[in-house]
Amino acid sequence: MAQILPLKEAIADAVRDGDTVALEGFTHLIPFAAGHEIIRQRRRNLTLVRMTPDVIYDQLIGAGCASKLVFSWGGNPGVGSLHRLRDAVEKGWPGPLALEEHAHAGMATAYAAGASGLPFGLLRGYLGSDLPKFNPTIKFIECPFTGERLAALPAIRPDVSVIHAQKADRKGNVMLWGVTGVQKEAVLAARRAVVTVEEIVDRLEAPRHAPNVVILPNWVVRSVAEVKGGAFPSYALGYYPRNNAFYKQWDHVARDRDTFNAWIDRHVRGTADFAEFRRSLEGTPLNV
Amino acid sequence: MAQILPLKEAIADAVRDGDTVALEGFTHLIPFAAGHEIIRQRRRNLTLVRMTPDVIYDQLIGAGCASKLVFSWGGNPGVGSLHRLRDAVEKGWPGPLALEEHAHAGMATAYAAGASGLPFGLLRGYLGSDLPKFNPTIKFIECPFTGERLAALPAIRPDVSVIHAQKADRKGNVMLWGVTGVQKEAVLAARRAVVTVEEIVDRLEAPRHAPNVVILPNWVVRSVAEVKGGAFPSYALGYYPRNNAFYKQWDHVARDRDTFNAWIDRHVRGTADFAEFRRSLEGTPLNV
Amino acid sequence: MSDETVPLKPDTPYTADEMMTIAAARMVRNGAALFVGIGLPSAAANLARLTHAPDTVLIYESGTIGTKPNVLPLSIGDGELAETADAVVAVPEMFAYWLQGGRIDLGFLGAAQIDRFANINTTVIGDYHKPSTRLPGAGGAPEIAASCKEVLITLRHSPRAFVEKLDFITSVGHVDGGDGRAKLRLPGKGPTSVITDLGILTPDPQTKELTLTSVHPGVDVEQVKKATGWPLEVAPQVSTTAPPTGAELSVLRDLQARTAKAHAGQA
Amino acid sequence: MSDETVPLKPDTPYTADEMMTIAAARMVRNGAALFVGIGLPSAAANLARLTHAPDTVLIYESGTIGTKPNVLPLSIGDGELAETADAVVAVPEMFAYWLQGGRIDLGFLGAAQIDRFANINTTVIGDYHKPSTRLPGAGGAPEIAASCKEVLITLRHSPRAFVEKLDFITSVGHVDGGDGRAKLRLPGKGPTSVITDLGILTPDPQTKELTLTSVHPGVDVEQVKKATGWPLEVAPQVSTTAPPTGAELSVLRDLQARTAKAHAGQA
Repeated sequence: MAQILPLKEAIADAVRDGDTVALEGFTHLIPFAAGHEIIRQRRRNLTLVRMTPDVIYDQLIGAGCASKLVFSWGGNPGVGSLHRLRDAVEKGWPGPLALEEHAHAGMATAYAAGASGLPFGLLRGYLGSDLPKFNPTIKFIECPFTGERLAALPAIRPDVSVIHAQKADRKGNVMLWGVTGVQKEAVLAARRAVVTVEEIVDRLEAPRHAPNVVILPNWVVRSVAEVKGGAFPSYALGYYPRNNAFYKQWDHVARDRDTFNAWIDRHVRGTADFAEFRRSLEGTPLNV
Repeated sequence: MAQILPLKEAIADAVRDGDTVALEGFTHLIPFAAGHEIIRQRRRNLTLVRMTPDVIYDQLIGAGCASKLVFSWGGNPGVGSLHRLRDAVEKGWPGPLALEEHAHAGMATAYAAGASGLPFGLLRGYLGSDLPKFNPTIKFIECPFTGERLAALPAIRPDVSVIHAQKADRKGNVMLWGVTGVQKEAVLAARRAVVTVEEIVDRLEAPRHAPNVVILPNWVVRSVAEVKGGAFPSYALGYYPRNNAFYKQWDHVARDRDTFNAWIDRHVRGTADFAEFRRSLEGTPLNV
Repeated sequence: MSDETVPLKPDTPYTADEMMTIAAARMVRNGAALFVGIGLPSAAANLARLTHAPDTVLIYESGTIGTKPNVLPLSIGDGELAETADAVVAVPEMFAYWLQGGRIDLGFLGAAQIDRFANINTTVIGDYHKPSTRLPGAGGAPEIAASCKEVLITLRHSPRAFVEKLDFITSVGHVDGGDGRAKLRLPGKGPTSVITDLGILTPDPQTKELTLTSVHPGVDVEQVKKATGWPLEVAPQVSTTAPPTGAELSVLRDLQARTAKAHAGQA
Repeated sequence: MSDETVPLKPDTPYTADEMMTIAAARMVRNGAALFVGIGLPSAAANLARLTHAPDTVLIYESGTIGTKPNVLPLSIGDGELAETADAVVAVPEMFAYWLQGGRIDLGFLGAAQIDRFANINTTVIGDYHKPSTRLPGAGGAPEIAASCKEVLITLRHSPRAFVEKLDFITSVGHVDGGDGRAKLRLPGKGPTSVITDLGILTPDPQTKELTLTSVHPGVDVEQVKKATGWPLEVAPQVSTTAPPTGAELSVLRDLQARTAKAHAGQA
């Protein structure tokens, strides 16, 4: 049964050094606040899992939290490279970063297998691609009916999955809508699930015309933390838009190791929580 | 792109003798009107597919439309047996009925595999059950990672799937909500999909608090027919409740071959359409 | 003194079915996630929710999660289940993410036949190809029996139901006993109680053979043995099931009265 | 005379990127279901929808089906995609039921490198373990390339992009040519056009080798050969791409102006 906790406690309770952690989100509802809290708590040696590692993963990697990345597309969407991710892969800074690389279809299938209690997931995929040569977790099996070659991937079962959602009620039932990516699967596949939300309300109700409403009952969630704006600079449909300027400006911050270090020290490690982080941005190019 | 057609034309266009036909629905939104039209058009030798064949399948089987049934639970829910189904299986009346028998989890997986373009579906299932002894389509494979035995089922790919939904718009986009069973998978797995709806509206909008809204875009549907009350005696959430009395009374109609024949002749074969069928029930024990 | 603890007056009549349903309901731990079949299991699960286990999460295979029906559903997908649910999901998701995903605490099954290792038959009586009675079939049962952390079975006691050998194994309980489940690598621990109209059977911790551990008030051990189609193991100490409390009985009867009224016509 | 057919005045300047986007957009059949990547493919697909192919169904891998954005999304999951979609589904469903399900007519891909059989690299430049440039990776591309009925590829022409040998095969086009796709039992027919800023390449019907079939106005064949890192096959008859019409150019420019304005800050 989900506990309602302050974010600091929720992360301290759920995320341990060496864990496999998925902070999921597909452009929408990226759990930035939770990612910052992991940086603040100086977790180390994490295996980070995500289909689309973006700026928050760039920050986690640059801040030295991760030793491995499981992913299928790593970039700053619409802007370009993730410089901290590239620096870790290309130069081993701040430490080496092992890669387990997939295609989206494979990772989505592996998450769904994890959520389904299956040891592996099955897809028509990777045929002819070099990815299986560099990722030994991708195997091929033969269909027992048609003889076709199909890809088989071990289920993804994170120690911890973290997502951001629009709402929870006071019992910890969670509601999200819009682009929900693999968040449901990530939560159901994980041993421990932490959810940050825009608001905790008396009664869960979706706004009129909200597309693709997903509900996660409280008994599949370990903790819920209310963090208003906790997906900034990504967006929360119905709450605030994506701050595209931040994503573009991030390119400048992340290009240089010293600039990045100074930014993380000042704005993340040097702030007590996400609200203070937001205030610390005032007057900087990355402000709202 | 879906055509909006009268039901009679939609069925004539899509359903042919010898086809594999799934009229899906899990208690809710059972496509009774479409099933009646198949009886009226005297289709023969159908392989009927459904997780939960109920009264409409009892009618189709008793009326001699089917030579095979693929299913996982066949009964009159909360009432008892389907007498026409039992008579066909136990006594071969009105003709022999071959059975391909599954468990729900297996059929749901096989439909999902069909919708997914996979040749087979994978589940932890059937272990220790006698079902695989009597259904040779159920095989077991070994997980390439853990060595566990998992069940493998060939994908279900009906020639035609028929569902009933609450609404469509004038372009043939379909909306349903509430208990939606495997309807989405049945439609996406089928070569041809026919949808009957309570109403055709200018703009698809779900009612406030409608749970589990599913949208099927018009380009995955072959035809849409407006049939008000077309799920009677089952229910359409937001439109009318389940007519439990009909289900209970059906037990009496279906017990006896002659009573059944007379009922089908009078109320289904003897009526031009579903509206006339409904009027023909007036004053009978199976009336609304 | 709360209503819960008011003992039934000794002369209050109750039926064997009521005793069975109440005994089954008592086995539900508050807060557990229950996968519920229609009929007796549904009545017991809802009775538990309406008495000592208000935070029980009722899940029906139609895809309704956390449903709180005011009347018992006649079918597994009744509108009231959807309207009172915390969430409604598609059936493939229900079986894959929720049941097979291993997150259901307790599965609640009925049966037409059961054997000494709590394997059950809901498929056919007689030969599969020439059955004397064609039953509805498996439904969700094989995977409920396999994947729920624990399983309860309720059915009426008779030699025709409690048989030496099943005509068809639809869903496995403890297979052939002992470590039969472990050998099949089944995830859940299988049936932990069989609750009948005569008493309660529990698998022996080692052999997994069903053993009579409790008889309902007014039932004697011989009667249960006679209603069982194999030589029934009996625990050294057979307890007597506590009779229904006034509260249990009145909540159950109210529920069934509401249900009967609702199902008389449209519901 | 409708706007559509107004020819561009001969002296109206347009960029090579505009020509590429417009040439790509023209390949979209009205009513087709398109699986669209971010960047050039998204611009071309939306231009098609806003000009000759209004009933085109745009699908982004974020799960948005039938989306009608007013500005180009910066990311593949922008809010506007969700708000203007006919339906939004989860990402596993998108890949399983919609893409792998074989119901997408046309996949629209970009690439960092391409070879003569239209195989593409979006993973690394250089050695995988010691890359000179780490690119974003596969994303949805391998299965878009495999499963869409047909695939279009757009990228800028240069010897660094059009290479003799890919540093990494991320997604296969025509594999090693000929019946390479059939041998792998890939469902779709693979890339049918590669649209660049210089012209259009089409796989030879037999060998599947990319062949220059059209050059954009003002571009000559030699220029395209020089920008290609292998000895480029040239069709016996190389046509010249029709220049942008006034309507195409103004719709594209309006779209990009709206987009630039929207993305300047929050959007």
